[in-house]
Amino acid sequence: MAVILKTTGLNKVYRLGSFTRSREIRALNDINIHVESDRPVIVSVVGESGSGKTTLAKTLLRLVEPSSGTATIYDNVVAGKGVTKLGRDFLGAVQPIFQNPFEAFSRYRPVDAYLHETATRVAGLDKAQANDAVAEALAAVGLDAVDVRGKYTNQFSGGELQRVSIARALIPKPNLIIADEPVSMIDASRRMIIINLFRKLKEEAGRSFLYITHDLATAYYISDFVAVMSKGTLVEFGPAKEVMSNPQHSYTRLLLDSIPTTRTRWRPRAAKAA
Amino acid sequence: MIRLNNVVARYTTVRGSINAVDGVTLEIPDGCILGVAGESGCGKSTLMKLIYGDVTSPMSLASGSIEYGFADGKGRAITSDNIRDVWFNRISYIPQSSMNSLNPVVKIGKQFVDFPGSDPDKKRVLAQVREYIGKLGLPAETLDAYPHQLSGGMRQRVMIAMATFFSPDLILADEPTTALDVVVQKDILLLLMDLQEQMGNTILLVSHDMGVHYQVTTRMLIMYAAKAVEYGDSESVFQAPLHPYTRMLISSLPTIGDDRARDGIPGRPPSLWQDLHGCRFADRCPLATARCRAEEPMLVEHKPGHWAACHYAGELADRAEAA
Amino acid sequence: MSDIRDTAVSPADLAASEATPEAKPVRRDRASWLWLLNTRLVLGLIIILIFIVGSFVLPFFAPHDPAQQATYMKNLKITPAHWLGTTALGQDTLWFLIFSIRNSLILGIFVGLGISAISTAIGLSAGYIGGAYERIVMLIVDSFITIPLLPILIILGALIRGNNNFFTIGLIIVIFGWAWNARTIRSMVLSLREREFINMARFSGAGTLAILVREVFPYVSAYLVVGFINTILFAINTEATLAVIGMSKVDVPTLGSIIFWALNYNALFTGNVVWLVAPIVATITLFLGLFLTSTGFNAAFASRRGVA
Amino acid sequence: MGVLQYVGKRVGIYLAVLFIGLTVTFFLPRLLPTNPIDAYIGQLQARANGQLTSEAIAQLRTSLEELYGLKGDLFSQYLSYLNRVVRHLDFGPSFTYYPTSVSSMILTALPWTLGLLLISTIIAWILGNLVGVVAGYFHTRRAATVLEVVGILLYPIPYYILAVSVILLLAYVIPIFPLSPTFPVGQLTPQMFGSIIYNSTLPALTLVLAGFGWNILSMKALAVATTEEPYVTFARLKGTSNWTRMVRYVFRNAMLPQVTALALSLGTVFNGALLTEILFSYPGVGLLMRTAASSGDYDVLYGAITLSIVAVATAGLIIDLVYPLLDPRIRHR
Repeated sequence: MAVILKTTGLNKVYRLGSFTRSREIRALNDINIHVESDRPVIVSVVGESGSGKTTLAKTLLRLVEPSSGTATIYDNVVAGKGVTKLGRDFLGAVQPIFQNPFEAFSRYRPVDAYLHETATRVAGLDKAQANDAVAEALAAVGLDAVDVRGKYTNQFSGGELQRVSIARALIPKPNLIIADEPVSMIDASRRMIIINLFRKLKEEAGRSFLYITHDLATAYYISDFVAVMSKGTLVEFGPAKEVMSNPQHSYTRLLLDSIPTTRTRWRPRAAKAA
Repeated sequence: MIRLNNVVARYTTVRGSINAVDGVTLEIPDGCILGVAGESGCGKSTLMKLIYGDVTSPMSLASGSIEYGFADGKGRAITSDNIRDVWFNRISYIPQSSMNSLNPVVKIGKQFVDFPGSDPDKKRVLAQVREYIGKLGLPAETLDAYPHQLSGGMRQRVMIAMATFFSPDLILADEPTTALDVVVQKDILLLLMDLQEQMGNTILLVSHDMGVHYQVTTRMLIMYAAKAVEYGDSESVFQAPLHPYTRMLISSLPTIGDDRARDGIPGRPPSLWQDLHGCRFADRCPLATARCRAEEPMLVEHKPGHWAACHYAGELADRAEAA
Repeated sequence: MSDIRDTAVSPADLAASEATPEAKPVRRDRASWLWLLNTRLVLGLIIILIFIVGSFVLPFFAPHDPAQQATYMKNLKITPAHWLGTTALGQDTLWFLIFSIRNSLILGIFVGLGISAISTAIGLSAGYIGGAYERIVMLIVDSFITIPLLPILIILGALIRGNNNFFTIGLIIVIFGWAWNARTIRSMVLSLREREFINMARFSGAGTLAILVREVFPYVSAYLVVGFINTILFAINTEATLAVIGMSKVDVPTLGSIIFWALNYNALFTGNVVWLVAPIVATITLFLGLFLTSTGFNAAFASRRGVA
Repeated sequence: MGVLQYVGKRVGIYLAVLFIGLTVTFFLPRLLPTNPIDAYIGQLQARANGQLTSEAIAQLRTSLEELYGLKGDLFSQYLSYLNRVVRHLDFGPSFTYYPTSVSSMILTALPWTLGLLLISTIIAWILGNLVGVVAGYFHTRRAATVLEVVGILLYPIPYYILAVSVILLLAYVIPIFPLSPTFPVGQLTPQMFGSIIYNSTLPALTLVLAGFGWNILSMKALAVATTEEPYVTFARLKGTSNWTRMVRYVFRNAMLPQVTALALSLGTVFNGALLTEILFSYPGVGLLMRTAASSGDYDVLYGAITLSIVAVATAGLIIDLVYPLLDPRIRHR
C-alpha cells in the first residue's frame, strides 16, 4: 500500500497589519490527512471560499510556505523538514491544473510551447521523444496535436484549453495531479466532459488526482475519498460515498443540505393554481 | 401578464451585427417566478436587459415589442419607451456582481435614496428602510456602514432590500447568488421566495444552475443560441422535458446519491456570426434529421401550458407518457 | 459557479462571448500588424521622423558651424538667405535651431537608453524577487522621486562650473532620473508575479531567468517602449531647463540654450521675436510628436492585450 | 485601527526618505573634485586682488573649514552636519552675504515659493480633474474628445516653454502684465498685496497650465475605467441622473488615486516652480538658488536643496494623511 498523500500538523498563519497590531488568519489549522492505497485514487477536498482548500493545494504545490508541519506525496517530502530540492524530481512527481485556463497560459506564447517545455525540461526527453509524448498526452485528453500547434489562448474555448492544461500535466507521468477548481470556469453543461476525463485518466493512465472544489456533486461523482474543510480545519475525511450519504460532522450536513439538487424540493410546491 | 412579441435584440459592433436574442414570443403570467436557463452566451442576460428597458448602444431592440401589463403611479400603461421612469419603482433589478454593485465610498443608507424613484422626503424613507431591512435579516446599523464592512451575503440582502422596498410589480434577478457560497445562497433564495409570496409580484431569475431553478422557479424558459427552445411549468419541464437540449441539460448534472453515468453535452453552440438556418441545436442533437437542419422548428404548445421548439417534441411527449 | 468568463456583463464582453472564439483567429492573423496603426501613433511617428531625419541629415549641408558667433550681421530679418533671420550674436537662427534639435535628440536618446536599462533592471528585479530587497529598493526609489532634480543639477552645475560638458549633464540626469520608470515596472512585475501562467511556466521546468525573459518580458515590453519615449521627453526637458537658466553648457546649441541666448540678449526688446518664437514652436511640436507616439503605442499595446 | 497602521507606515517612509535625501545632499558635493573651500579662497583672493599671504590663506582655510563644519574625517562631518541640520536647522552663514545665516535667507524665500506652488497646484488639480472627469464620463461623445485634446496639447509642453510663451503672449504681444515683474521686498503690508498678486499672476498661470494638462489626461483615463465599474452600472439601472453618477459615483472614486498621484508628482512640480521663479525673477527659493549658484555661495545651495526636500516630503506626507479622510475603506478597517 503506497502512501499517496500524508500531512501531519500542517499549519499556515497569515499575519496581517504592521508590527504594532497584527491580526492572524489561520488559513490551515493542524491538517492531518493520510491517504494510502495501492491503486490510483481521486481525493476531493471540498469546502466553501475561505475554507483553506486552495491554501492546502498551494502548499502541496510548494507555491506557499507552511508555518509548520510536514507533507509528503509518495516518497517526496513537499513541506516541512527534509524538503526535497525543488528540482526535476519534484516536478516529475507533482503537477498542477489551474482554475482559469485562460490565465494558465501566457497570451504572448503559443499554447503547445508549454507542453514541449514540460516534455524536454521535466520529463527529460529529447526533441523527437518529446513530440511523441506531447501527441500522446493530447490524444489522452481527446485532442489532436495539429489542432493545438502554434495556436494562442484566444483560439480555444474554456473546455478545450483546460484539456490542453491537463495534457501538459500528464506528460511527466506524475504521481499526483493537484487540480484547483479545474471546472469552475467551464460551462455547467460541459463540465462533465472534464470530470469524466479525470476518471478515465485514473483508471486507464493510472494517475492519482487531488480535486479541489466547492461543487460537492462533482466530488461525489468521481472521488474515492473526500476531505471536508471549514475555516481552515479538516472537519471530516473518509470514503466519498460514505461521507456523502451519512455525514458525521454537522458542517458537512449543512453543506449537503444547502446544495440545490433536482431531487427533493426545499419547500413543497403548493397545489399549482394555473 | 407580460407579453413579448417576437422581440429581437441586436448588437452592432465594428465587425457587423448579431442578434443576441432572435425573435422570442412569450406570455409571462403575473405572480410567478420565471427561471431563465441556458449555457453562457445563449442570450439570457440580454433578454433580461431588454425586458428591464436597459437598451443602450451597442445593443438595440431591433424589432418586436414588450407589453408590461402594469401602470405607473399616474395610471399610465408602461411600455418599452417609458419603462425607465419607473425603474426601482414599479420594476427593479438585482445585478449579478452584487459584491461590488454598491458605491464603496458612500454609506449604504445614502444609496437607498439617491435615485429619483424614491420618495423625496429622504428622512422618512430612511426610517422606513431601517425597519424594513430588519425583516430581511439585516441589523439596523447596516445603513450607517460602508459596503466593505459587510459580508457577501449581507451585501446581497441589501441589494434585495433595495429591489423590493418599493414592492415593484416585476423584479429581474440576473444570477443573484452566483458569487455566494452554497450555504448563504440557500438563505438568499428562500428569502426571495418568501418576498415573492408576500408581494405576489413576478420575479425573473436568470441562473446557469438547474438546481437553483428546480428549487425556486414556478415556470421555466430554456434558451439556446439566442432562441427560446422550451417554456412551461417548472414541474413538467423537469419531469418530462420536451426539447432534447433541456433533457441533456438536466441529465448532465451529477446528483449526490445518484450514481447514474453523466456526460456533458459535446460540441459548442453555433457562432451567431454565421447565418444560421434550421434548428440551431442540430449539430449537437442525437435526434437530428435532415428536416431539423433545413426547417427551423417554431415554439409550439405540444402539451397544455408546455411549449417546445422541436419537430419531434410531440413524439417525445407521447413516448414519455407511455414509459 | 457559472462560467464567469462567458457570462455577459458589459456589452463589449457580450458581443464577444455570444460569438464563440472560432470567429476571432481569422481576424488575428490578417490584422497582426494592423493593430499597431491608430491615428495618434501615425501622427506622432510622422512628426518624430521629420525631426530626426531633418536634424541629423541637414547639418551636413550647414555652411558654417552655427555655434560660432559673428558669422553674419546681427538681428537680420527673415530673408531668402536666412529663413529665420540671424541672432543678436550673428548666428543663423535656423541652422542654430536645427543643431539644437539634433543635440537635444542625441542627449534624449542616450539618457533614454541609460534610464531604460537601469530602471528595467531595478524594477524587474525588485518586482520579481520581492522581500527585503524590494522594500529597500522601493525606499530609495521613493526618496529619489521626492528629491527635486533641478536643485541637484544646479548644485552640480555650479560645482563643476568649468568642465561640465554635455556628457556629464546626461550622466547626472540618468543617475537621478530612473526612479519613475523603475517604480512603474516594479508594480507591473508585482501584478504579473501573481498571474497563473508564471506558476505554469515554473511547473514546466522554467528557471527564474527563463520566466523573466519569456513570460514577464512580453508583458513589460509594451511599457518599455512607452517608457523609453517618455524618458527622451524628460531628458530633453531637463537639459533644456538647465540651459534656459544658464546652468548647462550653453555654448552647445540645444533647445534650452537657444532660448537662454534669446532671453539674455533681450530678443523681445530688440524686436527679434522670431529668435524666441521659432524654438518655442519647434519644441512644442517635437514634444507633441513624442507624446502622441508614446500614447499611440500604449493604446495599440492595450488593445492587443485585450485591455481596450 | 486601519488608520493608525496607515499613518504609522506612511510616517516611517517619510522619515526614511528625509534621511536618504539629507544623506544624498551631504555626500553629493563631497564626491566631486572641487572643494568649496578652495573656491571660497579663490574668490577672497580675487577680491583682495592677490595680496593674501600664504599663512593668511592657511589661517583662512582652517577658519572656513571650522565655519562650514568641514573638519575631521568624512563620517564625523556627516554626524555634525546631521546634528546641525536636524536639531537647529543651521546651514552655517552665507558666504556672499556674510554673516546672515543661510537658514534665515531660505526661510524668507520659502513662504513665497510655497504660496505660489500650493495655490497653483491646487487650482490645477481641481480644474484639471473636473475637466478630466467630464471628458472621461462622456468619452463616447464627440464633445468630450475636445476636452481631451486640450489635455494632449498642454501636457507635453515643458515648464520653460510655457513660461516663455506666457511672457510672450501676455507681456509682449498683449502687454497686460509687466515684462519683468518687480516684487516688493521686506515686510508685507496690505497695500503691497495688490501688486504681489498682479506680478505673480504670470508665474502662477504657468504652473496652473503645466499641472492642468496632466490632471485632465490622468483623470480621463481613471474616469473611463471607473464608469465601467459594476456600481456605476447599477446606479444607472436605479435611474440615477448623469450628474449624480458622474459626481457621486465616478468622481468620488476616481479622485482617490489622483490624490496619491498628486503626492508623488510634488517633486517634479517643485522643479517647475523653481524654474518659473527664476524665469520670472519671483523672490522664492528658486531665485535664491540661481543667485547662490552664480555667485558660488555653496552653503546657500546646500541649505536650499535640503529644505526643498523637506518641503516636498512634508507636503507629500500631508496629502497622504488626508487620504484616509477621503477613503472610508482605510478609515474603517
